Amino acid sequence: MDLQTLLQQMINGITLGSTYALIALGYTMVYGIIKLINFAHGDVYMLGAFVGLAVVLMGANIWLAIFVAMLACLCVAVTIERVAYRPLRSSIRLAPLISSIGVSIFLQTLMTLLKGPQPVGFPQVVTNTIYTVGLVKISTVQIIILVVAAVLMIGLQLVIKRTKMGKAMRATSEDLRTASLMGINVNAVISFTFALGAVMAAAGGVLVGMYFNSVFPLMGVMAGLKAFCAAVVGGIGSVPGAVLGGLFLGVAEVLGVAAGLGSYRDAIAFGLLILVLLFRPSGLLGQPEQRKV
Amino acid sequence: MYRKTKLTAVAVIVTLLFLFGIITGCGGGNTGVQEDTIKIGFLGAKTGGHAAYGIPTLNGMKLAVEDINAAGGLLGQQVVIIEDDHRSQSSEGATVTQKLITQGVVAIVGDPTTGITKIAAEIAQGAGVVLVSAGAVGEGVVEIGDYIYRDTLLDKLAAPVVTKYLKEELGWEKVALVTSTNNDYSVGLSELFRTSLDEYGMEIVAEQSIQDGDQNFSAQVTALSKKEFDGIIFTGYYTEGGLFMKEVRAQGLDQVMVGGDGLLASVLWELGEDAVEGSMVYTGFAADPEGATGKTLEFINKYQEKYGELPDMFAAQGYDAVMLIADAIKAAESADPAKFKETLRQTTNWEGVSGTITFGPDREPIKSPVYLLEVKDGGWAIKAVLPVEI
Amino acid sequence: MDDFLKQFINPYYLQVLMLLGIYLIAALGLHLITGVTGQLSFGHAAFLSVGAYGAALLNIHLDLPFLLCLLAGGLLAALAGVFVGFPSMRLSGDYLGIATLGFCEIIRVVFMNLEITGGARGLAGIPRETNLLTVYILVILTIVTIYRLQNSRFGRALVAIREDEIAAECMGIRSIWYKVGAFAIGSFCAGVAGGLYAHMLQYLNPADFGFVRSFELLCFIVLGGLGSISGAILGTTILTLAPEMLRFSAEYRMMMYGTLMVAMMIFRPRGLLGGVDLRRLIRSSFRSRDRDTTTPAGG
Amino acid sequence: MSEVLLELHGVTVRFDGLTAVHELDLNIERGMIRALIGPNGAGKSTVFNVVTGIFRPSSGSIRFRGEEISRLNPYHIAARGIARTFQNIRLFKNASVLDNVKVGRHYRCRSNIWDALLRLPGFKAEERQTAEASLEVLELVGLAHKKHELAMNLSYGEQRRLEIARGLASNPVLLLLDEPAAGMNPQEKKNLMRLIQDIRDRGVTVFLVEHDMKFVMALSEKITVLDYGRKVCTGSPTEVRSDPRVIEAYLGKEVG
Repeated sequence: MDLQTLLQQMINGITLGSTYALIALGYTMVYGIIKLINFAHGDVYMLGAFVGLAVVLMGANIWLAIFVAMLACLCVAVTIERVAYRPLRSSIRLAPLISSIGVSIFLQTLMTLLKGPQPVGFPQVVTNTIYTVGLVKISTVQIIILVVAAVLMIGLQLVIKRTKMGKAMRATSEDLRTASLMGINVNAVISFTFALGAVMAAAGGVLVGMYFNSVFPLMGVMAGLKAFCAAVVGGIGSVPGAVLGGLFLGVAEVLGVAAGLGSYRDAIAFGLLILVLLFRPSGLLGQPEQRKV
Repeated sequence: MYRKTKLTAVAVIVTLLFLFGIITGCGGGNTGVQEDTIKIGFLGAKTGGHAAYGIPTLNGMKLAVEDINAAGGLLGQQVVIIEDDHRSQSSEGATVTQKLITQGVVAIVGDPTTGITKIAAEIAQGAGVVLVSAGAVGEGVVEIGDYIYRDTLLDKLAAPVVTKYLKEELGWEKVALVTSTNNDYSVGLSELFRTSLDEYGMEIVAEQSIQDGDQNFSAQVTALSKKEFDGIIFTGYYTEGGLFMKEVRAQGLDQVMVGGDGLLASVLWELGEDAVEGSMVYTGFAADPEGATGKTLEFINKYQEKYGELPDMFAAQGYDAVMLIADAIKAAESADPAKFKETLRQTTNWEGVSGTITFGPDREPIKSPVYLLEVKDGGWAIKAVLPVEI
Repeated sequence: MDDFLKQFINPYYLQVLMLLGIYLIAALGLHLITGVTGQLSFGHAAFLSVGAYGAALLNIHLDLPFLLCLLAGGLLAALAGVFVGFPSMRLSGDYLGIATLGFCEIIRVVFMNLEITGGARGLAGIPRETNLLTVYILVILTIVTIYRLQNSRFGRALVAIREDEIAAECMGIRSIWYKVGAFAIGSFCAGVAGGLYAHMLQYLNPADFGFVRSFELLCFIVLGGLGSISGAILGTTILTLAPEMLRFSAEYRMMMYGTLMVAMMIFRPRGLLGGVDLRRLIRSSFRSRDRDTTTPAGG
Repeated sequence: MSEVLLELHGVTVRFDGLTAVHELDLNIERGMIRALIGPNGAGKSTVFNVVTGIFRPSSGSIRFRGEEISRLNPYHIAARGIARTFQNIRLFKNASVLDNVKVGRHYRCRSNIWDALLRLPGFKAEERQTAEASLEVLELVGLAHKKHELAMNLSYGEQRRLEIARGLASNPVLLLLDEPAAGMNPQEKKNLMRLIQDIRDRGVTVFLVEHDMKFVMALSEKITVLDYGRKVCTGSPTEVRSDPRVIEAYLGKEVG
């Protein structure tokens, strides 16, 4: 592979990876705080894409579409948490997981009923020009994705580091019980976490819908699973980890395909996942867990 | 506390017995459908990954049944469709097939995919029920038994015809071949193209694999962009096809794509937009209201009126499957599968909405002609009508 | 055999019951791994597929007798189980679950690309050998096996590992051996179930053994009540029959199924039979009167 | 002097630069009730964890009946006859009281998977014997009447006793008790003291870590005091009580 191809593939990989990262953030934050693998998250992402599409079809521009999709997913995610996870918070660990699988089946079927199983095209909302920068080509849509993803991730980092709610989130993820004893409204913090994750996923959904020009009810399944892998590879519970993991996975996949291993591509992603887990169980940026006796 | 748990456990056990009771108790064949009808079963997915093929098939079937019943039914009886959903799962495919058979269907139309058709075919053959698949194109389907038929355009007939056209009329010499490796249809079709390309002395200069469900093809297309070729042969489905071509144009390549009827759906241009302009798709059925004539035109109009969209290949083949069965029943003057499977076998030059069908000596359908369609201004236009030589 | 049964039972019910039996065997295997030993497995479908393809290929190519194929399929799956069990030395909890999930997907991709398994086109031409009697004999055999294992030194060690691995090791239990053992036996069950599945459907496709199927199996045992055999049986029965029962709701079927799952979890967070000790319940129902007066309420 | 059962020589344990135990020498003679005391964070539990193989010492040697065990895994050490309890009670909560104790007999039994499946007479005999032995231990700690309860449903004091029973079930040579009296009321402590003496009288050497000075002084024959991971002194209760370094270690802690 020559340098030009490599660079071009890197750009492709980073674009793909940043969409994984946007979804992965939701997984990682929720896991960090209540140790739940939120299976319905991929479907929230799918809902985001559909809402964004609906707004665009009403004639709005892409920014408004992203904004409305964010709001809608925020409400949906908070409702899901309230209805399906909160009653199970103190029960066995697998209970909310099963509940989230139930929610996921529900959402997928609902959207199949409402919108049909076929992929729906996304109208061209931005004029897609291809720029040549040095050796590589990059399109307007790719630039939008990279910029929006970067802005959102920096924004998220600011929210977590600078705001009172962010501090409460960090405290809660350290130790939920202690945090509640310290007077932190844990329920509000958890709702907020779900909301933040949903907002990121919704943006991801609209961007992916626009980039790949297709939106369909099962789009969250594989994307969700991959993003979840990205979160684990990066170190689940760690926000920068999710970003790094997403980019890492995106680039690795694209390079794998470029190397002619296309039909084994999913195996590459999961093989990487297993390797990372075996040699660095807490992920690339995760806190190593101390064995407590 | 103890009391409560105990009560729950008892309730649970009772529920369990109840469920078992429902399942085993009413073992007979009480299906709730009156006896003086001829029942045809629909086997396909209404939810899950294959719903996009199942739903149009069912729509086409319903239209056929309406037409038959409006014309006075079959052998003086009304035809009804018994439908159920296997949510794209093989195991449920078997369950639904069994269920349809217990409900007394004489024939089953489906499944649109080769895999589940094979599962269902084994069961139907065992139970002596005719099965006509309105979508299976893979190998080894009708070989399962003499009750099993299909009314699809077989790629092993179409691929050589199309390859010949590409070479002789369009002057292609070098092609890129793109296969979706988790799609049985695509893997099979690529194999057929490899053979026929070889036969006509054309060269495959690049091969790329994709997967169904992929949305990002930048890596594959970047790899293709290093090679020189006249066109892309894409054997996957329309969703990936449209997105793939988008990426091809995004990376500044100007070749067009040729593919099988897996690409045939409006989704192709909805997703691919300008990028699929000029791409070609071969099919045994073309929903072209301007170009169509006779039966086909009538079907297209009725379908559009009823469902608000143009019928696709699955809809047309679903319609034809029901009609084939109906005509066989008429010819046999009996709705007994053992009898009308024989008349079905003798189908020759039968005019359907999806083309002319003859069942050959191996009971495989020979469909002619093959339509080569081209995407033009966000719609299909017939580029060539290629006869199939038998 | 089935022809004989078909005179009494409608073949549709026969089919559903057969599938139920197959899922029961697989779910009981997962019950041993996750319910008893506490090792989270999100990849049980992989063992199912190894058994299914193994048994089917042996039958097709070597023409071995059916039961031998089942056994061989089970053993192959057990081998895969041992292979997956070893990471459990380094990984625990969710991380192990995620690793098994990755393994499951890798197996699926491999089957999708191998020539001998028919790749994405699937494997057809498997003779139909599975019948209701075989399935339920094997179900009973599985139940007895798991029950006996659970009530032995081996089973107590597994429970000890689930409850507290460090304490278990300090009691002289070499946990890795037992964890790998549980994986091997659990996946053996799945492999046998896979063999039955292959010889029932007569066609296999890698797409049937994705992670969704793994989670389905996990739902079976968690919904029934994690850690109890009766719970695994109940959960599997309800969740296998529910889609059939819900057929009346047509398009809304899977929505109802999803809602049912959430509702069942919320009303019985520990599973339907979670915290219910059936043996004690039966014991107490024979002398319930004196229990009420002498023993303080508990459980 | 009787036989030295357990011998720690120059044992050091470090975690990420933090030294939890420093160059510890310690001998435990057979048939004794031996105690290790010290202020919070002195490294007492770490000593137990190192002896039972949960941690590996950074340096130094641990010999049990003359055999080096510092590189062995917990299950190997258990099989050599060292049983223990834990400071923060680590019972198998969702298993019955009887099963908890039966697990303690794990390496005393030989039956394997095939025996369990086939239920041959040998297996049944061993199971019966396991049940009898376990019940006997439960009698000893006074929990026989609760054998079918789940461990999690026991009171705190009962749970501590069950942990001791579980350790005892393996017929250990040496029993390590990590704060056995924590959270108990005076009456329970009195009973516990009697129980520990009983255990010693059955020939089991007891090594305990305890916070309650009164309890330790009344029970043990020899005490080692640990502070900041270093040994302060070793001696009889009277010697330890009057040692100025001990008083400093405790009082200094409280004042500072």
